[in-house]
Amino acid sequence: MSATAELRSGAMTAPDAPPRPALSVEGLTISVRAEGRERALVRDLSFTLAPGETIAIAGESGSGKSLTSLAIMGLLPPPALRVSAGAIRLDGEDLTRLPEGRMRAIRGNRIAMIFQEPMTSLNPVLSIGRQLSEAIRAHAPVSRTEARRRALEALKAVRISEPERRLDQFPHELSGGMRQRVMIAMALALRPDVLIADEPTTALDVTVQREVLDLLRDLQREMGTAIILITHDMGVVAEMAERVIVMKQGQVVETGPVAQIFAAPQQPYTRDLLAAVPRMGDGSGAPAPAAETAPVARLRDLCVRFDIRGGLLSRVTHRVHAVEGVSFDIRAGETFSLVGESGCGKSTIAKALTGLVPHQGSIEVAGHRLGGLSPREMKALRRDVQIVFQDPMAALDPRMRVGDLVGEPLLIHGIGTPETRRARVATLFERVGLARDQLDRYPHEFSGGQRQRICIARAFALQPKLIIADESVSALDVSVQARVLDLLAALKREFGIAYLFISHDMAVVENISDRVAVMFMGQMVEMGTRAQIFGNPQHPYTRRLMAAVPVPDPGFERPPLPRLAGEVPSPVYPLGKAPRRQILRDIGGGHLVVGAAAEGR
Amino acid sequence: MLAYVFRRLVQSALILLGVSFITFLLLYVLPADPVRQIAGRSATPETVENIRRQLGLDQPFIVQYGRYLAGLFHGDMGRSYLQKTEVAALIMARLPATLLLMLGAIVAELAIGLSLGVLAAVRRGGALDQSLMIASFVAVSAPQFVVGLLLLYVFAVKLGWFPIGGYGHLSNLVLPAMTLGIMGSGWYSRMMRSSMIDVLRSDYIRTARAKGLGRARVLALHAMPNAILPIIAMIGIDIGIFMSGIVVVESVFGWPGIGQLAWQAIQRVDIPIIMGVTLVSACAIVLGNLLADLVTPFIDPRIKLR
Amino acid sequence: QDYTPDPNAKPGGNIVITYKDDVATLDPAIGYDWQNWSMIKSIFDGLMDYVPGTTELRPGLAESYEISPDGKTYTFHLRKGVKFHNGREMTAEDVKYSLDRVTTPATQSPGAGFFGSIAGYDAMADGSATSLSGVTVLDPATVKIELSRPDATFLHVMALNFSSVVPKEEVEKWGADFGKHPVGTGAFKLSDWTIGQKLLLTKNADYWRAGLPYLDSVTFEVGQEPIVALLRLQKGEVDIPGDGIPPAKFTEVMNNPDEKKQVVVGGQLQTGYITLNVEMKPFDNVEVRRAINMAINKDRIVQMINGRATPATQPLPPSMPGYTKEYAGYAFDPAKAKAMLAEAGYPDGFQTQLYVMNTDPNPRIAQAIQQDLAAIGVKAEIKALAQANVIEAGGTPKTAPMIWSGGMAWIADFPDPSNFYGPILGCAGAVEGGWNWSWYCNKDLDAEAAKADSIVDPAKQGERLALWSDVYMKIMQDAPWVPVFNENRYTMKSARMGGSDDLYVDPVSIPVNYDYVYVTE
Amino acid sequence: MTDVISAEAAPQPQGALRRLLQRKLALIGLALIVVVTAGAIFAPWIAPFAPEDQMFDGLTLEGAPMPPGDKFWLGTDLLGRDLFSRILFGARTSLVIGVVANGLALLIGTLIGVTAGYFRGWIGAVLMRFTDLMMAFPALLLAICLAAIFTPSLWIVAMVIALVNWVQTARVVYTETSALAEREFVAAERTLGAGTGRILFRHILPHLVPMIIVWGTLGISTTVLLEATLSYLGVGVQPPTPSWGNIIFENQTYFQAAPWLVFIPGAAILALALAFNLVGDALRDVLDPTQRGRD
Ligand SMILES: Nc1ncnc2c1ncn2[C@@H]1O[C@H](COP(=O)(O)OP(=O)(O)OP(=O)(O)O)[C@@H](O)[C@H]1O
Ligand SMILES: Nc1ncnc2c1ncn2[C@@H]1O[C@H](COP(=O)(O)OP(=O)(O)OP(=O)(O)O)[C@@H](O)[C@H]1O
Ligand SMILES: [Mg+2]
Ligand SMILES: [Mg+2]
Repeated sequence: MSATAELRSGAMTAPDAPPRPALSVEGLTISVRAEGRERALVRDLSFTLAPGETIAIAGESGSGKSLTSLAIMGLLPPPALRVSAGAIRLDGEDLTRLPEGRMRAIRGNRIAMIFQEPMTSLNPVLSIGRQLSEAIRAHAPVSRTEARRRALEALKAVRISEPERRLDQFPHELSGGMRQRVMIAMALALRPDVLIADEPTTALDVTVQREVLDLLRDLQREMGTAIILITHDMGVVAEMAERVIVMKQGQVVETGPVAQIFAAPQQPYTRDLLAAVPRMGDGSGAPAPAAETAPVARLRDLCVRFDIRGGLLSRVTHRVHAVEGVSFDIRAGETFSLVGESGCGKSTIAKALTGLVPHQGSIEVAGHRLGGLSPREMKALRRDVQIVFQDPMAALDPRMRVGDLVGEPLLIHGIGTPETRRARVATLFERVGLARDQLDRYPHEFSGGQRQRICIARAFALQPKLIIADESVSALDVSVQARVLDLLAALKREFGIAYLFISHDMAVVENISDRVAVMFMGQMVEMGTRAQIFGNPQHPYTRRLMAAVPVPDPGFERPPLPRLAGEVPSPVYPLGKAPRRQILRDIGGGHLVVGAAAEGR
Repeated sequence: MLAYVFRRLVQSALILLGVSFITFLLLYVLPADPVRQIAGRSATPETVENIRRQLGLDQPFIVQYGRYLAGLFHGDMGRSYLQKTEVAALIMARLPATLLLMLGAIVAELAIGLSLGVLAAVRRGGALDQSLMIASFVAVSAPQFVVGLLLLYVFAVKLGWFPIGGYGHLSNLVLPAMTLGIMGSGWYSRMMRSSMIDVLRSDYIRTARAKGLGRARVLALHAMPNAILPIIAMIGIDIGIFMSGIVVVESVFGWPGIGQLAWQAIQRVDIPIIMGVTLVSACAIVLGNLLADLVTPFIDPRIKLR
Repeated sequence: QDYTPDPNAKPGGNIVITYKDDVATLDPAIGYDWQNWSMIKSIFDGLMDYVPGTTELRPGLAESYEISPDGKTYTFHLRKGVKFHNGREMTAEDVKYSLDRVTTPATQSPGAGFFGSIAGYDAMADGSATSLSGVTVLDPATVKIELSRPDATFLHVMALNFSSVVPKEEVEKWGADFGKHPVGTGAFKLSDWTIGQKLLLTKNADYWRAGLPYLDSVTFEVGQEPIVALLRLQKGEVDIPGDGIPPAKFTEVMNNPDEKKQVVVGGQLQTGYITLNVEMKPFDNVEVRRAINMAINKDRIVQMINGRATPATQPLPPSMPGYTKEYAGYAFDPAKAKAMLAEAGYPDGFQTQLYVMNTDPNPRIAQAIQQDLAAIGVKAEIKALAQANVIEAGGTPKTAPMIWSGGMAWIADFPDPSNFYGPILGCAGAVEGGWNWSWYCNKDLDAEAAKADSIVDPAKQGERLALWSDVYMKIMQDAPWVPVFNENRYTMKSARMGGSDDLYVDPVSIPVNYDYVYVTE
Repeated sequence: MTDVISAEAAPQPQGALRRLLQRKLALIGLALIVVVTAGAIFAPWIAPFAPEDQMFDGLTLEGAPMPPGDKFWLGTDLLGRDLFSRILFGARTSLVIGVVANGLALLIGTLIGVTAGYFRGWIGAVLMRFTDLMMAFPALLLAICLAAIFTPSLWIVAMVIALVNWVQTARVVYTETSALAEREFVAAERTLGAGTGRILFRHILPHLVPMIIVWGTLGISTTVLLEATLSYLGVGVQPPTPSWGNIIFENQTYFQAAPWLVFIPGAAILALALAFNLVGDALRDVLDPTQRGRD
């Protein structure tokens, strides 16, 4: 649309040759220099990308996907990492040999990138408008107002709500999904030839992921951008890409058209990868809900509210009604899942259960009633309830050895001698599939999946009655996720532990839960057994959640879904006001649904 | 915001009250009698007693303090024992100079410290980084009197670029502000270096580079504002640290600020002046901290003042 | 009797004088540090005055005076036509008002004690009177002052700044701030005072001494570090560094022939001494005190301060009347001192403390003293404190065994031997809060001193001085002090300054007599 | 062969010390600290003269100090005392001030900052308001008053310096601790049942170490100079006891006439501060497990 873009595409049109690749990578090898030795992290990677095409790079964590994309951008962190062989060609020019000045002109302009982590990839102190127009002005000599106009256009293109207002907002004022849209707008503002999207949706919940993926596809159709999509989610691959490259340990395992790979994977690794993908069904099969055993946790009318202060004397003026009147039981030995989109209050329930936030209503866990417990009783309670957090890196003290971390609960509760403790930790390590000789390492020396296993080992150390897993597998790649889920199932079978499983991934939930509760804005909208929820979803919100899950089948035709681009409704109310309580009705067999059938957003 | 400022001001007032009480108490128990200073060497014992009574120094501590406070509320800081002048007048005559000097010093130390810190962070581990590290320690360890005299000798006497001491022109300000700022620049360059190293590792810097921005722009626009955040609070603390340096710097450069006033007052136990200067400097520190806290949200929109 | 004007003197010009400390006040009833002393002298006049550059009395605002035979009544005839800076003519009422003012307790004058001999002083001091009964205005040009006892120093007292004549209406107008808005009859008037920066004195065109002052104005810049002041003098920006030549620069200046020419050396009515607290063991033993006197190596101390002093033998400085020239003092003889200590019962010496003010060079001098004492086995711990704390310790009974007086040393208020006795060696000062830090109180000497001071007749001056000399010799027998040195004054002036060298080491107007100096360019 | 690999994979417990000793700069720093400490301890045997001995030939006839030379290696001071001997003995004072007093200040500041930052609530509020108050209070005045009320001696001076110097540390530690207390791993520890003490000492304090090291090393020269200021005001270490700071202060006006009197003790302070910084920097990297493998 812009003059520059037209000029360039005109220049590119060669007389009669076959369509030139937008980008080609030839024998790319990336090495790291550590302790005086050079080690290849990515070896001999080659592929070409045609204009308008989408290639997916899939593979387990640490297989070199991000490094490849950084190499293409010329952003490998010096001096440790460098491209040691091969070439990356754009218009016949080898980007690996380009001086920084010329490379800078290409970055953002011809090749743009969306990073894995939308939360940290935007500069927190600059307004959205500023960050957008800056990208535009870096490559096109336009005035400030013109840049702002184009920025607004870009924001409109990504269908963000209230685009004018966003220009003057700051990243922290936007939700994760909105930030990712801003990132996309930024990347596409200059209509690059190539867009690299490194796990653009991993950090987002399903509904938002759905929207972002749709958006990317629409934009690509409109602008003809070639996309390199990096992901470990085979569902996303199936929906988005034409061709796929499967990587493992820095090397290509298999490559080919998506349909072909999904239909007939040639390599065992690819087969494993596909097998590990959790698929949604209709809730049938597998274990029946445990019988009416005694509950390990009873929540009655749980409310958690956070005060917002303001005014001259900093009185409470508003409250966040994070959890509002939630009641349920978790029975011994069952897996109870809590689903719902970001901010609906799932983590808050988990925190209330472990006594990390004050609450109203009643919570009984393992025979103790929370609230007003003495420190000793609290400590005793903690033997019975353990939590595995979403982000394992954040939950582990980075300055302690993992062996000490896992052994710490034993030490705190005075169990055993140093020798027996160490032995027990070693057993736990083996149990979760880690090696004994890794005991003396530090958290940052493990991969994400390994770290999560360390957290699980720690949670199991005391053999609690209830383990809360708060988004414990969301950030893991499929194969690791599958391993962790298997591990959880095995431990449950072995020790009869009950789980409170918090997730936004409906497919995972379906695969492991006994019972499921769906939350929306701090309240429960539907609850029932797995079969009831997945086989017979009643509430429209539940249905929406399920419809948003990407399907790992290239042939799948997605029914059109109304696009939403609003803000998540806010659970903040002025003092004295409270959200309307939803009333759950039993529609048979313990399947609870919010009253009015026409309930919507 | 307004509510925040209001609450902070109330807190500040309480802090000032605390400062005034402690100072008054310390001066009260100090083993030195101001009256003998006033009365001078040929005074007879009855003259001494007379003066003591007139100044109310024969009263119990609480009464003296109460009177002082009552005076303060009427804007009366008392009269200097030895200079026989309104303390408020003495301080007001000298305060602008000190504030100017502090401002100059803050500008100097930030300009030097921050830019060197950024330089060291960018050239991390290199020879430049190492020499800047040593330089920052020299800056922190150098006695200000010697630094001041050296600067004066080299730049004013030998090179004649600046006047030898004096007050009134911008050219007068340069050397004293530098002297006072040098120590701080050492601190700031160290702080800035480590803060900058953290920021340079962050994702948004990578994003900025991915946009194709130039190196200078990335540093100045994206890295600096973030790296400076942990340092802003230091600037508030700084004003307190300046107070002792100011005595030396003002005397070397003949700068007519409150430092010299305070120094003379301490030497001669001129209690009203000591009290006045202490309160004024406490005010400056408290306001400086408040200002630092108020500025932060402008640089970091995430911070809400509550 | 009077001063011959300098034939080369040229009127006009401005000079710059620097000081480190702020000028406290120019109220003549209050100002009592050596910095404002000379400034007040130039702004105000008293009935009496000194011949410039000397310690010789001459009449000031009084044209002449008479003393009654019993020495108790003084009648002063005032000069006519002398005007205050505000244009009003000065009268005898002003003289009376000024003396009343300085002796009223409300004024808080540190000099009130000097007027103790005027009849009615006691009633003033205890607040029962508001006017000195001994001072009467006979007519607008004559004032009579009656004393309650004969006082040989009375004319000197009348030359003190405290006796300056001030205009009542201005004092009442400014109240406590008169010190910032001084109005007198002197050669200069204050025309600008920027607190903390500078003062400007300008010539009083109506000055009653014809042809004076020479200078148009004098600028005092305050807050100037002495070293910096010297640098500025070398650059020609400053004419006189008020704080003198800083020790750190002294050798450099003296080794530079050009700069040395600008230095003026003179004596000073000053003695640096160590007090030995006679109320504290072991200094209650006179033998111990004598031994200490013999242990101090005064030459070494003088060498250490770059020879800027002369070793002292007795309390009085050499230029003071009453000084005993033939007295050699205690000889430096550590061996004998040690023997004397042994005899007094301290063969192994003893432990003691030496208080000292904390500004250079005093701690250094104290350390030299400490080393000398160590040589005879006396271990003295140095307590270097702020001036106020040393004064406090000295005036508290049985607290400070030894004090080095430097920095607070006695510079005479007026050139008379009595000035070295009363507060610092007499019984009157040996009280709580007093300045007699050796707590030496000898009733016989007090009587002898009183006797000397009642000899008013100028003809019997010799007899009086002999009595004083005797008093100080007896003091040296009892040895409550170790007189260490008499400081010389080293003043520096810019090359353009004119006038006799005496004016630059004026014993009364320190650092310089502004009224008589002039500039040559 | 296998040995080498396993040694790399699993670090030995003594690894920290070993890695510290592998750093050249840290070794230089350590050596300097050892030299200074040894100099201070063995001063009576090393020093060619007694530090308070005012020698006759230590001054010129005009009373000027002697420049560095054969007899007086580093020259003499204004009283004719041997500067080298004074520097050696002065190391005792300065080490006590720079290391003990500064360390104590760090300790107080850290304790107060950590407590206030972790507990919030009224304890935190009270502690931080107190810190604010102390910050608003001119430190020098407080030092002067305290030192004047208690008779000055080295240890009193050290205490006084510790009592006025903790404030800034408390402030920054407070900020850092409040941020740490919000981190998820602290919540995780709490859910394990870890007590307050354990969380504070095992999990929060180690994270403060880098910052404390920076403040500690920068604080060395600041405290040594503060001691000198106090001496200068007569409320510090009393003469003739030497300290590096008071040697500078006594002689600072002579920086032209006798530069050795100012610059030699100045260099000593600088060297000590630098040495601690070199060791501190290295220690910080070595103690930080997340820095392992990087260089
Ligand atoms: N700066 C670095 N120094 C040394 N090794 C590195 C560095 N960055 C990455 N690596 C290593 O390179 C390998 C590939 O990393 P990369 O980030 O490309 O993985 P990825 O495929 O993107 O994984 P994920 O799905 O977890 O993002 C990993 O083994 C990682 O440990
Ligand atoms: N300490 C707090 N103070 C104020 N509001 C809070 C606090 N903690 C959580 N909230 C709010 O409570 C609501 C519920 O938060 P919660 O963390 O439970 O969401 P979630 O369902 O776990 O979301 P996600 O999937 O993103 O983790 C959100 O609106 C959140 O902003
Ligand atoms: Mg990656
Ligand atoms: Mg959550």
